[in-house]
Amino acid sequence: MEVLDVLKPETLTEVKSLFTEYQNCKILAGGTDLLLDIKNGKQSPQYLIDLGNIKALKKIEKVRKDIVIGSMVSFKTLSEAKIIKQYFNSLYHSAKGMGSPQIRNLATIGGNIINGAPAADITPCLISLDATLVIESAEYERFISCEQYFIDYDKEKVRENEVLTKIIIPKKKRLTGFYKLGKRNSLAIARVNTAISIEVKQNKIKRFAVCLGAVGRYPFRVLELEKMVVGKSLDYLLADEVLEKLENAVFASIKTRKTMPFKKEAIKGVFKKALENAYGEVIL
Amino acid sequence: MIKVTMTVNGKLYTREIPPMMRLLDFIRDELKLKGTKEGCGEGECGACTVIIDGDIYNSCMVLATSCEGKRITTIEGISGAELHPIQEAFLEVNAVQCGYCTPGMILSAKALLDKNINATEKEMKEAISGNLCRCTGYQKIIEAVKLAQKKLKKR
Amino acid sequence: MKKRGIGYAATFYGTGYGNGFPDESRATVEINANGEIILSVEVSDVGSGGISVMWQIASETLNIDRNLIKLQYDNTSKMLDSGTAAASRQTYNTGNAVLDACKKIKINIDKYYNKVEIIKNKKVLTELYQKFISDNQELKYEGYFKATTSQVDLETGIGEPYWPYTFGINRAIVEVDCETGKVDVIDVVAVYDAGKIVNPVLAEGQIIGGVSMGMGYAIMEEVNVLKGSIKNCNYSDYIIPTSKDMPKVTTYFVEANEASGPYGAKGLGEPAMLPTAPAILNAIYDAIGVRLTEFPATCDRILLELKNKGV
Amino acid sequence: MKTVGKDIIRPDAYDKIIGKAIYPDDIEIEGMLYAGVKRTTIPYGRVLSINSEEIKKVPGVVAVIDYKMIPGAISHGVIFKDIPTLVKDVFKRVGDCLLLVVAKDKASLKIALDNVKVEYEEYKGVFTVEDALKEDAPILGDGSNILYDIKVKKGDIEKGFEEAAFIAENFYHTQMTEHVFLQPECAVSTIDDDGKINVYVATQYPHYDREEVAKCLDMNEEDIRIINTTIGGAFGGREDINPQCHAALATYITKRPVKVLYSREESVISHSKRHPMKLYYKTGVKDDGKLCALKVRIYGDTGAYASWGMNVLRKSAVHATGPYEIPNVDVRAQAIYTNNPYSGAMRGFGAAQVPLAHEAQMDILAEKLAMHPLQFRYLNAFKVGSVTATLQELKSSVGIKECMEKLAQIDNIQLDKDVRE
Repeated sequence: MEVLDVLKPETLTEVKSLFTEYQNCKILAGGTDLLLDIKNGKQSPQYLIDLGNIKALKKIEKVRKDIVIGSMVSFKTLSEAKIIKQYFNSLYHSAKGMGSPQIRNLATIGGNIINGAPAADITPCLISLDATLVIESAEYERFISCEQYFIDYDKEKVRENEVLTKIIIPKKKRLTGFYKLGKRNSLAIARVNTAISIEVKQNKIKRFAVCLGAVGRYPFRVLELEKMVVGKSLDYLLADEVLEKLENAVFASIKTRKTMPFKKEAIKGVFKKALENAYGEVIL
Repeated sequence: MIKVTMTVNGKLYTREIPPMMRLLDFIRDELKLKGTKEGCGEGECGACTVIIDGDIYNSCMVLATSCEGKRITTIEGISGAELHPIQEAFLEVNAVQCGYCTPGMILSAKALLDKNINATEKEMKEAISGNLCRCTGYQKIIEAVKLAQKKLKKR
Repeated sequence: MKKRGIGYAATFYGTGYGNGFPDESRATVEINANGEIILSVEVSDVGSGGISVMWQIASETLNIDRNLIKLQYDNTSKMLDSGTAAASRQTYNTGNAVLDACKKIKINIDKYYNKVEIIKNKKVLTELYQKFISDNQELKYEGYFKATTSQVDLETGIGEPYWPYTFGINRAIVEVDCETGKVDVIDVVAVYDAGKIVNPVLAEGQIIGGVSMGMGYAIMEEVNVLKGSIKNCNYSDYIIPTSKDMPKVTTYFVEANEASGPYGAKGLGEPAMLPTAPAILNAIYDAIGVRLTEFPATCDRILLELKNKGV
Repeated sequence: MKTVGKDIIRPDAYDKIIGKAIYPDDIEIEGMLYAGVKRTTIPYGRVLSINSEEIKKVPGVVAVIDYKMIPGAISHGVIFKDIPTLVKDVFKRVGDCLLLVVAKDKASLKIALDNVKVEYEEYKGVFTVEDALKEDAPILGDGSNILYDIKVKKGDIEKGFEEAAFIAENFYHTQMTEHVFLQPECAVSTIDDDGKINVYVATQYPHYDREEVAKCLDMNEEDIRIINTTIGGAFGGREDINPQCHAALATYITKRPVKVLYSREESVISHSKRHPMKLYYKTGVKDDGKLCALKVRIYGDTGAYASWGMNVLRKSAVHATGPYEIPNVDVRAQAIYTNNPYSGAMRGFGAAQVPLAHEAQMDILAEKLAMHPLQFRYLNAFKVGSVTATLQELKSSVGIKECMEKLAQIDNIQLDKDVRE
C-alpha cells in the first residue's frame, strides 16, 4: 500500500479532526525510524500526519512544579535548553549523546518514546525521573506514567486516533545521571544504558530510582534495589550487594540471550558511570 | 501528488511531487543537483547532509513535503564565482580523498562555523560526527575546518 | 577505572601482484598543437591520490609546469592497460611507466629546449610542437614498466615473490575502561619507509586513513555471518570509526630510496593500515594484562576476558 | 626537485569540493532504464524454478533476463571464472545473482524484484574451515575444498626450536571485515549506433572490466568501452565484477541506456570480504634476544568463490614472519572454500591478518626476555642484506630499522643500536 498524502496540520485541534477524517494514519514526528519502516515495508500507513508545523508541541515550559516538554521537541533543542540541563542532568546527557548532530536535529522526544526501541536513550531517563506522558485523542486526554506505559505496552501504547502531546517531569531537587555504553563515540546504539535519580535528605538517600536500558524489550526499573538503598548514605550505592542486584536484574531479563554474560557484567560499570555522571564527575 | 515550494540555494522552486519523495530525491532528481550524495539511505553516513534553515539534516531522512517554505543549502549553493573558505581549506590541507563524503562534510562544517566562529576542536569533531568517512581518518578534515575558521575570522 | 597502555607493532608489505605474474604498466605522453602535453595512463584514483602522483612524476620528468599537462585516465579506448589500482602498485609500477614515457619524449624536447627553467608557457610548447612537426619527430611516446618478481615454489616457498617492500611501525596509546571493557585509542605515531614520498600531504592522508581502518579492525569491525548470511549489512550495525573515535595521529617518513622506483618511490596505500591494529592490541595488553586472541577487541570480549582472568 | 616531494593540491579535488565530481549514480541519460538482480537467500543449493514469466507482466518491466539469454560467458572471476553472472542451477552463497530485471523506473523495478519467487533445492552447506576439511564435507571447489596450499620453509625448524630459550605458542582468530566504501556500486551502460557498448562505472581496473563485459556479451574488447567515473572509495572491494556485466547485458538486450544501482545492503551482500583467518603461531627466541624459529599454520576462509583467495593466502604466508629475520621457518597457509560470503581483496590483502599474530608473539617474547618491545623488534628487524623466509635477499631500500630509530627518538627511548647486531 502506498502513502497517499502527507497532512500538515498547524494546530493540535486540526490533528484531532484529521483522525476522524482519515483512516490508517500514522504520526510523523521526525521520522528517523518511521520513514525507514515504511521503506522496508514494516509499516504501511495510507496517510502521514506531519506534526512539524505545530509550534505548540515544540515548547519546553515550567508549569508550577513541573517541566512540560512538547512531544515535538527535538533532541537538539532538548540538549541545548538551559532548563533541561539545570533540572535534569540525565536527560541532558542522554539527549546530547544520541545519534549524530543530523539525527538530533530531526528526531523528537515524542517520536523516540512512541517508537519504543529497546535501546532508546531517553526512555530510561524519563522513567527514572517519574515522567508522565500526556496522550490525546479527539475525545479525551489520558495521563500515564512513562514507566507504566512500557510495563503495559501492549495495552497502553498510543492508538491510531491518539497523539502523544506532552511529557511532564516533576521539578524536584535530585541528583540525576545517565551513561550509555556504545560501540563507538558517535552514531552509537546503546549496548547497555542506565539512568538514575537520587533524592537526598540529610546525607541519606530519601528516594532512589534506577532504570536500565537495552537489557530487555523495554527499559525497566530495579525496584528491589531502589527500596534497599533508602535511608542509606550515598557510598552505599557502590556496595557489592547493590551491584549484585543489578547483575541479577539483567540476568533475569535476558537469561537466554547470547549477550547476557557480557551485559550482566557491564551493567555494574555502566551504573557506576551513571553515578559519576550524577555526582558531576568529581566525587567518585 | 503534493505541491511543495522551497528555496534551494537562494532560488525558489515549486514542484508537484509524490508524497513520499525524500528531500534527497527532490534535490537530485527534480532539481538535478547531483552534489548531494546517497551513501546509505538510512541517516547513518551523512553523505546526503544539507542545511535546512541553518541546521544540518540527512536529506534521505526528510520528506520533501516537510520542507515547505524552508531554505535549503546544498554543496552547489555555498560558493559563487569564488570558493567558500571551507572549500579552499579542504583543498589546501588535502581533506579530500575519494570525495564522496566531502559535500556533506563541508556543509556540516559550514553550519558549525556559521553559528559559532569560535568553535573548539572538540566542537568541530562533534559537528562532523554524523558524517562517516572511510578514507581520511577525519584528521585532515578537522585541520581544514580550523584553517577555514582562520580564513573566515580574517574577513 | 581507566588504565592506559602503550603498544608497538611493525610490519612489512611486498607491493605489486608479485609471484612472477605479469605486472605491467603502460602510459603514453603526447604533445599537441594547443601547447599541451597529454598524459594518458590507466590510473584509477580510488581516493588514494594516484592521479596526482602521475601528474607530478610527469611534470618533474618533463620539466614542464603541471598545469600544461592534461591527464586522460578514465576511458579504455583512450588509454593502454596499466593494471589495477591495487596491491599498492600504482606509484611504483604505473609511475615507472609514466616516467619511461616522459623520458622518451624528453630526449626530443631537449633538442629544442635545453634550459634549467621549468616550461610554464603554452607558447613554448606550441613552438616545440611546430618543431616536432617540421623535423618529423614522433608526437606520441609509449612508456612501459614490468615489475621483477619470481614465482614461489609451493612446497618450499623459495622465490622472490614481491618487490619492493614497504615498511612501517606504529606506536599506540590506549585507555581501557576496566568496568565496561571500552577502549579509547588516544594517540598513534606512525613511521613509514615507503621510499621517496611523491606528495607528502597526500601520503599523510593515506596513513591517517589507514590508522582509522586499522583501528576499526582492532576494536570495532566484524561482519557477522550466520549460515552464510550477513547479519549486519548497514552502517548502523557494521561499525566503523567516527570523528569522535579517532586518536591524534602523527606521521613520519624515513625515505629509504628504492633505485628501481620512480624518483625512489615505493607503494603506500595498503601498508598504511597494517601496523595499527596489532599496536592497539598490544597496547590493550599493556594496559590491562589481558591478551585477546580473537578479534576485534570489543567491549564484550575485553570485559568477559577481564572477568575470566579475575583481573 | 620541483614537483616530486612537494605538497601539491591533487587535481581531482576541485570538482569534489564543489559537488561537481561525477560518480556513476550522478549520470542520467534520456530514456534510461533501471536494472537490478534478484539474489539468492540461501547459502547452497540449486534453483528449481523462478517465476520469470509472471515478472515480465509486472507493469513497467521492460525485460527479464536469465542465464540462458547471456550471449557469452555466464560467469566471471579475477583468476578462476567461477562467479555466476546469473546462476545456471547450482549456487554456493547468499547473494548470488539469479535473475536480471530491467524496468522503466526505480519504483517498478523494486516491485518487480520484490515479487520474484524462487524455488530452491537446498543443499547442506559448510560454514567453518574445520567443517570444510572434514571427509564427508560437500566439495565446493575443483575436486577439493582446498583452493590453495602453500608451504614456506627455511632452515631446520626442529633445530631452531631446540636453540630457543623461550617459546610462545598461541592460536589467533581474525574476523571477516568489509570495505564499506561510501559510494555504493553503480554502473550506467549505453549503446552506440554501431552497437558498441559503453559502461560508466567506478572501478579499480577498467581494462579487466572490459575483458569480462566482452566475454559476457561475446563481443570484441575493442567494441566495449569502460569509462571510469570518480570512485567513491574501493579498498579492494571494487576488484571483482559487480554491476558491470549486468548493466551491459541489460543494454545489450534492450538497446537502451541502463542504470544498475546498489543499496548499501546490496553492496555489503554482493562484494568480497576480508578473509577471516585462524592462525597457529609458535615462535622461538634465543636468550640473546634473536628469533630462532617460527612455525605457522594459517587457515583462511575463502568463502564460496576463488576471487583472489590464493594470492591472499600466499601473501599471508610470505609475510608470516613480520619484518624480522628468522633463520628457521616453517609456514603453511591454506585457502579453504566454504559457503560463506566470498573473501577476496581488501586493503592489506593477507598481510593485514598475520601481524595480529606475529606482533602479539613479539610482545609475549619481549616480556619473557624482559626487553623493551621496541628494542626486541629492532634487534630482529630486516636490514639490507637480510634474507626473508622465501630466501629472497633484500638488496635495497629496507628502512624498517630507521623507522624504529625515528620512533625511539620521538618517544625518547634509548635503543641499543650496536650490541648484538
